[in-house]
Amino acid sequence: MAEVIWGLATSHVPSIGAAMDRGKTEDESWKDLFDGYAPARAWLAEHRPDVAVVIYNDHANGVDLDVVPTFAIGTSDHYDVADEGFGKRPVPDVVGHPELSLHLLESLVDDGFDMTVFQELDVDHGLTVPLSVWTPDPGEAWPCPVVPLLVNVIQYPQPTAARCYALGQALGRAIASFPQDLTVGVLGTGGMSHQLAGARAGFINPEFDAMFMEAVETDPQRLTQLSRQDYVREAGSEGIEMIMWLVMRGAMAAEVTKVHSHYFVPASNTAAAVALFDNRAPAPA
Amino acid sequence: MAEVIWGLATSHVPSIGAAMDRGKTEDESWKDLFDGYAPARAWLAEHRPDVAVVIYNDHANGVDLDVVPTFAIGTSDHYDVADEGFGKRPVPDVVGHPELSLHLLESLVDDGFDMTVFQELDVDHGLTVPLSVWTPDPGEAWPCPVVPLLVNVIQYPQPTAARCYALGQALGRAIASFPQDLTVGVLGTGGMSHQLAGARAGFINPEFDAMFMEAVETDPQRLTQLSRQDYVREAGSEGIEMIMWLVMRGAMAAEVTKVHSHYFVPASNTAAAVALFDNRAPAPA
Amino acid sequence: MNKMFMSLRTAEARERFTADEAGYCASFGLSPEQQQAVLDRDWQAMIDLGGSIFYVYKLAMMDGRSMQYLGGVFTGTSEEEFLAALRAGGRRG
Amino acid sequence: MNKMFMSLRTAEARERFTADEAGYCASFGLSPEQQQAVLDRDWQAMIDLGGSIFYVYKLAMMDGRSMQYLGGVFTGTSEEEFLAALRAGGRRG
Ligand SMILES: [Fe+3]
Ligand SMILES: [Fe+3]
Repeated sequence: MAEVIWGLATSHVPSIGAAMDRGKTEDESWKDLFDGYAPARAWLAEHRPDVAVVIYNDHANGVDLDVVPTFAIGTSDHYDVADEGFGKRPVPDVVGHPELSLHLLESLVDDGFDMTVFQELDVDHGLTVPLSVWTPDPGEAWPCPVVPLLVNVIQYPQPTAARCYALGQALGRAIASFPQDLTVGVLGTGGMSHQLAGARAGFINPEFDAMFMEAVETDPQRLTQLSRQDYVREAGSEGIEMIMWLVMRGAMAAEVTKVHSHYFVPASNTAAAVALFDNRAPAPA
Repeated sequence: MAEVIWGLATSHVPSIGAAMDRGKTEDESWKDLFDGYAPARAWLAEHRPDVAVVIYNDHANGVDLDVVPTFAIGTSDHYDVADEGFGKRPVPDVVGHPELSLHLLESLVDDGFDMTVFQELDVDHGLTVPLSVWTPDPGEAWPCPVVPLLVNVIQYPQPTAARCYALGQALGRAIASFPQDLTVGVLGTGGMSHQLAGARAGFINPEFDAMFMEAVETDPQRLTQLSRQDYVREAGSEGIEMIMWLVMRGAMAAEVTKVHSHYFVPASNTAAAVALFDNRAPAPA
Repeated sequence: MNKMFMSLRTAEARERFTADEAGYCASFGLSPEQQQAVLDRDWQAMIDLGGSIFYVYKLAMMDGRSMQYLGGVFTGTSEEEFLAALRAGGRRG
Repeated sequence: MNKMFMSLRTAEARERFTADEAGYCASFGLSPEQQQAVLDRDWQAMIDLGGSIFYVYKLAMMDGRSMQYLGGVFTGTSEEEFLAALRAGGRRG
């Protein structure tokens, strides 16, 4: 059986990737963010999984805008890095894991989740920036193959937080039933509070973010009680993408151990955060 | 509130449309099928709804093959008839009902169904042949606007029969909660038993079809107990599309009144059927 | 290969295909075996090499071939025999 | 309009757009108001006329405009003021 060994929640703001691609991580406006990544990166380098499942959303780069799936999964052996309008990011293309993808697809559909399948997919910053947060210098290849799992967070009606958490729980069961022995890292991406357009552009809500950060570790059920409108009001119209952290959290054990977390304002127009959780049972006292 | 007034189950074999488009409905090989439609057509002509929801599958005509949604809904005000490889069928394009589409989408997502949205969509024989079965001579326009609801029945893993029936029940609730007073007809399409490729090509199973026809009226729950493999074995690899009848049935009342049904072999390589159910409560005795 | 069949939905693509079948196949990256199956109209081989029936049928339609003709090919009988079996109530088993 | 912004993902499309903005807009069926908003770089009007921020931002990127610049436009402040507000912890309310 496959086993989730860790969960990593991280923002996927394009400018975090751009700061890395352009060597600006020591600049005054970025240094604290990247310093905050260091402990997580060090731990992750010691705990490389066989496969990673990345929960993210496309931003009108890899998916045609006339098709909006609530939940989708890639089943390819290769995902090109998308050209988002200024050329491709200088990072490796993403290698897939079709066997795990197809197993997860079958399990999730049988479990009543109405997945859309992408047999081909270009992946945008929503997926590649989290990989960069994890692995700043991938060289020729990312640390392991990836299964992309997409959530509609940009067009009304987004799935409810409760449905996202339920998807995560089903994902956890599906991973556990994979016949091969594999270690799996799960990445939940997006957030934290932010709003890009409208009169509330620039909105950031550190109290909500702190509550969310604490609850996602210790009481994720509480976060499933919040409605779509609650998220938009409290976290901003784009901050609702934090519901993707709940998919990651649902795939983990009831009790997890926080390895490290860090909160930073602003990354571009957003509050950015990283939170890393060890999913292995704590050693008995 | 909107109200489902009838449900129509019908095959959507392209050759049924072709026989009508080419004036062959009186030919020896087709006459019995079209004679069998007559009572249903006469009743339907007397019971025109304000909107129709058509549950169907695309056959690699309107949807790119690298994207396979389990359940999808169209939200457009207009759906072009697809060119399936031999020019468009000489039938009207389909007018949409975006208000009802968006209401159904919101209700279904809130109810835990992970719909994919098609903001644009060309519709193939899976949708237009059932409209022709209903209305042989539409003239300039079909009888009413349409909401297309798509189900993946052609690529493994298809949704389970139980999930399709549950979607139908959620669809019924969603229709009932629409704020305007509208009458709605629901069409479940596909079937009956058939297999197009492989050593079992030409497979037809009239006993299974008869059981299904009876149970879909009186005991649909029984049909939800059958697995994907049961359907493929008993109804053929393409006969599994009968699970779309269960979506229609789920949207109707527990007790329905059969107006008419007819079974015919062969329409192209399939067993074809029509079954029309009145959803209005029977007049008290 | 399915992508190539799918592309045949437009009249313009059908013309380009007819004008140069091998070149058209090559532009979609078909393997030599797949291309040979298409050029030979080896329907069983197209299915065996990953073609899905709904896509393969688009090529058959261009050739004026019916689904009954394909049924005959898949079951090793003639189109007439296959059709007769359907008219007699379909094949069982 | 979103479809037009979406098309700007390829370098070739960006070149065609730059060569003839009005013609490019027309080929995507933009309304006169939408086309004017694009030509005038009236970002608020683009949003008001149905543009989604992720699509509109593709045009802004082509112009070398940042999301902070757009934030200033939407909130009626300068890019510097908007950025200062973010640096001070973001806007509340
Ligand atoms: Fe995002
Ligand atoms: Fe079909």
